[in-house]
Amino acid sequence: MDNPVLLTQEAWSSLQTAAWAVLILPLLSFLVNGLWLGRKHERAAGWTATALLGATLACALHVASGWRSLVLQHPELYPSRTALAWEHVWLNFGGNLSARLGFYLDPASVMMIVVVSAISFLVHFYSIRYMKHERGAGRFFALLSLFTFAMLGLIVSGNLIQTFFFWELVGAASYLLIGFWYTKPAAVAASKKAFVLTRFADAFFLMGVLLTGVNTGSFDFLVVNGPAAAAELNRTLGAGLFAFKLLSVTTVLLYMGAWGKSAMFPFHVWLPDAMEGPTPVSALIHSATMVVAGVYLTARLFPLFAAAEHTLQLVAFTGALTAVFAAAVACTQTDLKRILAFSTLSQLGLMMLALGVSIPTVANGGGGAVTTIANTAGYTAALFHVFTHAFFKSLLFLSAGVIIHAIHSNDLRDAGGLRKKMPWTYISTLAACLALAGLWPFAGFFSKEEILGAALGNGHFTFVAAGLLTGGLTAFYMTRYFVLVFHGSARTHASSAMNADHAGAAHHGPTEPLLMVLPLIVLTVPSVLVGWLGRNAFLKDMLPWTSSATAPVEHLEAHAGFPWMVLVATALALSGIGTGLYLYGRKRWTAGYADDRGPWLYRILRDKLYVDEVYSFLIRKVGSRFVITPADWAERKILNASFDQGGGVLNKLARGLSRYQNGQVQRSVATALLGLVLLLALYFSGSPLPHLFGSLK
Amino acid sequence: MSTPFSTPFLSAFLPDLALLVLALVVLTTEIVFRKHQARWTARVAVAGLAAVLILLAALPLPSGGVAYAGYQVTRSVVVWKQLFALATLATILLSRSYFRNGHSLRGALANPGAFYGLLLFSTTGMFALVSARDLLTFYIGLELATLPLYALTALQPRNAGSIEAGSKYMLMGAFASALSLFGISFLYGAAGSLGFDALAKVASAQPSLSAQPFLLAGVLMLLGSLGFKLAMVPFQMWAPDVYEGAPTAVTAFLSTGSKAAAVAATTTLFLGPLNLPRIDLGAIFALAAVLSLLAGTLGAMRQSNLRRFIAYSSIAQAGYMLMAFTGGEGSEAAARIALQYNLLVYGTASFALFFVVSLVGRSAPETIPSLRGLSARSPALAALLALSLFSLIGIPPLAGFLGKFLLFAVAARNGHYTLIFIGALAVALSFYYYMRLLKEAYQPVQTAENRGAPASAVPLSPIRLSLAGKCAAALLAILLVVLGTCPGMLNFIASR
Amino acid sequence: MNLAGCLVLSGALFAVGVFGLLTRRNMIAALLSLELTVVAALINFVAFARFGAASATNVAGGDAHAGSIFVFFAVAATAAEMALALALVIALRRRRQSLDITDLDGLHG
Amino acid sequence: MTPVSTFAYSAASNLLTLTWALPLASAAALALFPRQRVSAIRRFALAANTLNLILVAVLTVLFFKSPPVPNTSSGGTETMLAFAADHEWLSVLNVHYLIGVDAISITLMLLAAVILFSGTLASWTIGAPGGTGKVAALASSENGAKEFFILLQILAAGVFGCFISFDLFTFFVFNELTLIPTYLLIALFGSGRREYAAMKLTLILMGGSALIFLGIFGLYFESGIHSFSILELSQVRFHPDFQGWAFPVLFLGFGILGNMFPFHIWSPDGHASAPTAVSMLLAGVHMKLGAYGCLRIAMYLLPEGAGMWMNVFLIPAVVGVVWGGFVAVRQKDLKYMNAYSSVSHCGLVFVGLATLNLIGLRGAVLQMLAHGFITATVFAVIGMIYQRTHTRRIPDMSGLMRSIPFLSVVFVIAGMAALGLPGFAGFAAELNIFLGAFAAAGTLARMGAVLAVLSIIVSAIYILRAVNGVLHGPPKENAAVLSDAVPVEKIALLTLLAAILVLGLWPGPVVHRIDDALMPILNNLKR
Amino acid sequence: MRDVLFYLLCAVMLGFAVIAVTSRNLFRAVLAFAGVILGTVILFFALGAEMTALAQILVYIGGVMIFVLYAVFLTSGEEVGMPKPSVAKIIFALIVAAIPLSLIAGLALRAGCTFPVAGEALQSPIASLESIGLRLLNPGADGFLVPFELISVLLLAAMVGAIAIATREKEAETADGILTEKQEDAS
Repeated sequence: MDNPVLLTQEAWSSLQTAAWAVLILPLLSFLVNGLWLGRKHERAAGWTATALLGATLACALHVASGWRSLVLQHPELYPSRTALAWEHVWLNFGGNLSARLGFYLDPASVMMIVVVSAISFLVHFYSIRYMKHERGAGRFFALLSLFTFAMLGLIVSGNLIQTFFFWELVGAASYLLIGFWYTKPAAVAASKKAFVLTRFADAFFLMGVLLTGVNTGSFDFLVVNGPAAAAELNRTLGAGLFAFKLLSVTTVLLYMGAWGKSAMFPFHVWLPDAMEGPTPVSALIHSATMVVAGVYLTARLFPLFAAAEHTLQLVAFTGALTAVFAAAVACTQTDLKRILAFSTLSQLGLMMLALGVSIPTVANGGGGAVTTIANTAGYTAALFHVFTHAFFKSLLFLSAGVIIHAIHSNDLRDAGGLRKKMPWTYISTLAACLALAGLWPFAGFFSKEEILGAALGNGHFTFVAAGLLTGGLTAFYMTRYFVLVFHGSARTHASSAMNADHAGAAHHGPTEPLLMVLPLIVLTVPSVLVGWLGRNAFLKDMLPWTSSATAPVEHLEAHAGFPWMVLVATALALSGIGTGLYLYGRKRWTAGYADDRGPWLYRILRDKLYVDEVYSFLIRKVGSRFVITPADWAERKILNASFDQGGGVLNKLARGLSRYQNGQVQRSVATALLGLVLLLALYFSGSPLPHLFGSLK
Repeated sequence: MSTPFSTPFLSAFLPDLALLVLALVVLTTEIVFRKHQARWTARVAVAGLAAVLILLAALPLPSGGVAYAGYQVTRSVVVWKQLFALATLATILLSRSYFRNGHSLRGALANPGAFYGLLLFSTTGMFALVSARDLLTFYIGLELATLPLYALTALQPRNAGSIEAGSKYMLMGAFASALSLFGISFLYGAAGSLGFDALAKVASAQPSLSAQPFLLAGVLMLLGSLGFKLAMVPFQMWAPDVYEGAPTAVTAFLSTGSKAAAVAATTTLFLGPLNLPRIDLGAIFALAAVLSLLAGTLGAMRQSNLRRFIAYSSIAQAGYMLMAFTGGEGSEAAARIALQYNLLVYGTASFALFFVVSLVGRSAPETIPSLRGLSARSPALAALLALSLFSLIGIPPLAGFLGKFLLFAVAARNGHYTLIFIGALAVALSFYYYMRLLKEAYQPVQTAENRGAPASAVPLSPIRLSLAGKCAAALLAILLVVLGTCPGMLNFIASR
Repeated sequence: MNLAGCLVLSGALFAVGVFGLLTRRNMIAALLSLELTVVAALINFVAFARFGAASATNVAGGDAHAGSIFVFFAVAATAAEMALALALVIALRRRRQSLDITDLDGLHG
Repeated sequence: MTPVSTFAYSAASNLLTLTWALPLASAAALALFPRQRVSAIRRFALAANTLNLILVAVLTVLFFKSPPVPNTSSGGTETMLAFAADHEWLSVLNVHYLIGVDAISITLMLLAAVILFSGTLASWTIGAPGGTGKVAALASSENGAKEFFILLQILAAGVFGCFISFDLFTFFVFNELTLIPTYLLIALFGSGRREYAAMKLTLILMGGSALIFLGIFGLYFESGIHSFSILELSQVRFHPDFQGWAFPVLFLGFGILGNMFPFHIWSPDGHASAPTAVSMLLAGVHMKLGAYGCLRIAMYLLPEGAGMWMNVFLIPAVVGVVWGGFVAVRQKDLKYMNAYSSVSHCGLVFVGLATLNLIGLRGAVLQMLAHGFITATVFAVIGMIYQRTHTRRIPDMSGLMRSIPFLSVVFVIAGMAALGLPGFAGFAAELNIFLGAFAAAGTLARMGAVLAVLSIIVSAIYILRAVNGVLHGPPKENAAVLSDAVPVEKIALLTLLAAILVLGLWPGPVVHRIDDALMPILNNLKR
Repeated sequence: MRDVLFYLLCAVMLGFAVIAVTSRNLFRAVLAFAGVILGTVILFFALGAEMTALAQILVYIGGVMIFVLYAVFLTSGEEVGMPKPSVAKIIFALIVAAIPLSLIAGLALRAGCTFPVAGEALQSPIASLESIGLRLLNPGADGFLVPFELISVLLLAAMVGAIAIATREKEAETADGILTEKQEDAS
């Protein structure tokens, strides 16, 4: 596969400067706010940050349009639709193994740059009003811009090292942002939990990166995804019981990174707790950008994963499991932001599922060495869903922000009857809920159908069922969320004051401040239209660069069962909405209604299947008792003590010698004589002692 | 044969004769100077010794050295003699103040004439010992070097310890000299005659030591008697008691002069005629060195009496010096250089230590706790103490390190790597017990208010240094640093 | 009457001397046993002079006279030592009234 | 006399001698100051160290501008020295005052100079009347400052001397020169069980130097050319049996100084009891001397021995990395936490050395530099926090971010750097070491690499535990009274952070020069 | 015949030695020791070293014995009933003494016989007066002039030492050494 073509023609210089700007501007905003504005005049910090992010969005759009006109329109020049804006060698490891910093353009990265900068701009804008009375708002904007810089850096990276470089920075930025209200112990604990858990996954990811680099001789995606690299890795290591295929181990290790960052099933525990951070943070990080990084990485390494037999199946399985589990749990949550967090988890599961189903199962059935050629249906569907989901999920989070701002509490049980007080939020949240539920005209419908189509097309019926079930459940909990927030009578819950989002930020302004609503309205438009408009563009262009190696995409609709499946999905969605309306609208169930009455399954789901408790047990009982304590004890009692014991022995010997020296002359003479005889005896007895000090010549 | 009064006779004998005459003159000063007897005797002695030193340095000596009637003086022998003269000079300077009443808790020293006379007699003995060419002169020299020390140890009548130490030292010494007599008789038996060259001939003629029982018996017994004087391990039991009992000046002389004489004797004998390729004495010396290091370290670790501490540290230093004898074939020159340099360095460090001990010992019992707060009482003295201790340990910038490095180099030449490692470990352990002194010196005096304990027993009177004391301290400090860094002195000794 | 006999005799005397030194509690008696060991050595010298050096078998040029001359000097040296020792004994007597060696353990540890 | 590299005797070599002569001269000058004038003493010491920093910086720039060109005549196995000079010192033992610098030593000297400069700044309140609370009685009395700075300068002179000397004897002399000041500084000016810690530290280090002593003698006598010069000895092919026992002896000797696993027991107590500046110099620079010695003397002169033993030494290195981390998690005292984290990071250096390939060795050198800067910053911050809150126990403090924001931000940044966050020096070094470890052949090396990589998780745990425990959480009632960093302290911290960032973001030029310096060692290892 | 006499002489000497070492009465011990010395004198005559024998008598009997007796009487009092050492000490001393004896005996028997049995004719008189006299003062290479001088110094040193130790301390502190100190401090 050819190396990415460096844009060298003069025509591209404007694109290159824009490419530089996309990265430099957020960094500039971080530096300006962090060092100078942050402390002195906080209001200015908000506006400058938003202005700079606006500029970043403009540059991103310029880059996108430039890329479209120069690269997309000229397939002959750029067959794989990829190009490299600029590149700088950071560290050379010998041979062509080197760590490089580059701005890499391909359909996926262009789409993501636009999405991330757009949402980041809106969130910055939104935060000006939201963080108006907060202490340290300057620091907030600095960290938000730092996060955006890191995320953009991650997206545009052309090799694994740069990805890992910004991967860690993203993790650190999210740690700082989650723990923004550092005086709240819950926030501090949540931030530490998020960082340590992602760090745990990143360690395995780093191992994967290093193994790839060492065995394939390069870190670049193009080389790594090429057939040569896959062949290189395709050897078994270790013998007998421990024999393992290097390729599958490397790919699983690489997937571990995505697993932790996108909070797939076992590693999802940090995301719900991350809601302790301010809402704009959740809107940006835990809906549209960071959590999607995992999906983006898997997409980047799609051809490599496809080459390994079982990795994609693992991806699909974890995706499906998370999707269903998260959707189910979301139905039982009472915290506003936790519902949305679990909903994000569920949607991420769907995206991973889409990526995972790209290998047609029928081909396996054929027996014999079948070259399972992955088709790119799943790849396109996943990225399409990323695109649409970013908009309506951030919209939901921002609207939740407005709601929390109004009722001063995160708890669903305090919300109610807000329909009249905040009409704009009502409309935008309604649009987002419908989009999320996946009803026809809204964005969610098209991207979800693509995913299910890809699964159906490649014969993964179990995953199709999981997708449908998730769709239904999503519709149900979104309706529950919507009805309980906007309809019914206003309710106050006893414990609401305690965990209010703004600790002590009792301000009374308008329930629906204009500055916060504007982004909502802006976001409503794409959540409605983007699905319908973007569908064709995505199907045509959004292909992995090695598209020639994978089967051509036959249009999904052509598949026999497709129309039926669409009907079933829409029916399920409608039934979900119906039951939601019935239970919470008509029968007036309150949010916590089913807590004590509901079946045991409801209670288990409400406690998130006790995964948190399992982790804490593992860490406290197993980790500390069997690892940390013995290590600490051994350090003190064995290693350090060894020095003191040595001293003790010497002291005892010294005391013995001084007792022997009792001053008697006769004892001295006797010792002298016996000593002389002993020297003679030792010398002649050939005992090792004298020769021990003899020469080693 | 050269006529008695030709130049070789002069250059060979003159310094020794001068020393002898000086000893006699010192004895008679008591009669001449009725008043201020102590001071004048000391002055005469110092002047005399200076003359001897000048003679040693100035006398022309043919490179091959001069041989005369059982007396052989080569250039390296002259260096030995210079070392002895320096040690005696320093002892005399140190002992001057002890003749005044109230200068030490142990009571004043009696008749100075006898004291200095005996000291000089002992030095004459050392001179003879080093330039001996046959066993008889060697034996007489050894006796003359040791006998006066018994008397010197017992010279403080009012201090009970002195008599006890003297008699113990005498008993052990007599036994050792009997042992050396026995040894020499066997060597005479084996070699047929007393001359060193005959000894060397017979030693190298026979295939291996075990084939010559007499030679082996003689060698071992002589090693025993020299070991006693060196305070080597099996024979070191006397040292702590005698160092504690004897007057401070005598202890100083014991730990420097007498030890130097012992090392010189062992060198003339075991690196001279008896340095035989097949007599693998290296293993015995190595074993003795290790045991001495062990005994010295263990002894000094828990010692609170300053004098006994110095005794054990000198046993350990003897251990280091024994390493030079494990060099085996062809290492005589290197061993001599290493030993002479180390003795010079060890002597300087010891006298610096004794200088401090004597000043501290005026008002307080000579124990380690009495060093407390020395840095407060007189920073210069504390600095000198620190320098001398670091040199005794063997930490680089100071002279001790270079001395020990040379000794270890000789052992390494013959491949005794385990021995070097144990030696280096002993250096590490020595850091521990030497630092106990420094810790006391730099311990901030716990005045009542900040520790709550009663004010420390030792009265905190600042120590005033007389002018002579100041320049002596300065000289010692500079010497310790210069000897460590500048190669001048080492090249001088090596060129001899 | 051969070398072996003399050597054994001197060895025996040496052993008795050492035994005396180790068991005698009186200072003078101890000095006496010390003298015994010296006498043993002297016998050795003369024996070697007579049998060793004088005979031809030994390495050429054995020096018989050296042995007896050595005895001269050794006897003188021992006498000197004894003089000093006895002076110490007298001083000890004056100081401590008892000449018991085993009491001399004031300095120890 | 030395057939090896020709020495361009230039004036620069005098500058090189000045690097250790200057601190010694300033120590002597300080001795003349009267005790009471504490501020004058401090300023003089700062001036001397700043001058030293400038001097070393100039030398570094000179070096980077015109590095010594490697001469490939003898298979490129001899180290080319810049600013070299060779004067005979002790003719009896053929000891030469042979000095010179290559990329590794000049960068480590820069590290030492920066840490010395910021260390002097960080100990600005030492000796000031009523300065640092429970600090040793002697230090708080106004005459403490003089002895403190004199000893600090001597320690610095010893360290600089070590880095420039290429003669084993001179190297050993300078190495031992640092022993006395370290002991006295900790015993007189430390806190907590300072005498015990100082004695334990010195005894174990002297045990280590006993091994080095043995190795040096082995090299001197077994080489046949009776020379101490590293350049000449590097051309000698020692007998494999000799290398069989000499290499582990030398490597262990330097390992003990370099904080290798089983022998690290001196460093936690030593650092916890040492005053700030001393623990900065001790952890930041003195420990690097050990690893530098392993690389320059043990591996360069005894390559076959390295081949035989390196797999064996990989085990304590890796165990050290993991062990340091686990024990650090449980530590309550900040300084102990950082000391054990140093054990872990120094273990990484030895993992890098154990890989025996270019990337691994380069990673080890980078890690020496990175860890040097990072641990110095962390100790500085801990010292400053201690001066304010008079406690180093994590449970006793919380919510300091609000009262001392500057220090807290620096602490967070330093923590992140220690964590190995990309963008800081730690990441560049660890990346190289892990890559080298994975590239090294053999399952043992690979298993070691896996454990080493997993250590970044443990390091995250204990660092966050400390950072969150101290800075975040509800502020305690006495927090309001604390005063934030004074300008003097700010300069110290900012210089260190600047160094960490520069090394993290632009490692290119430094790495390029270090590779040239490593080439001779690698060619020797490959022979 | 000579051998029988020799063995008899040895037995006598050893007997006297044992008495000297074990008798409870110091006076009897000293006399026993004199017996041993006489034994050696006879042995020396047997071995042909007349001069040495004479020297032995002169110095030992004449000098040392008298000196010892003098000391014994001077320190009159408890010399009669000297305390008997404990049994354990005796056994320990026996062992310590036995070891060198066995070594030397073994050595003597093994190496001794290589030397010829004493023939009647002596190749050269080993201690004739004239030869010793010549050797003592001959300044040449094999002469012993230097030791001769040194031994006199040794005796002198011993004398000075003995006097220094044994002079009785005048109670009135009039020994000039001390008196002059006071004036000295005063000045």
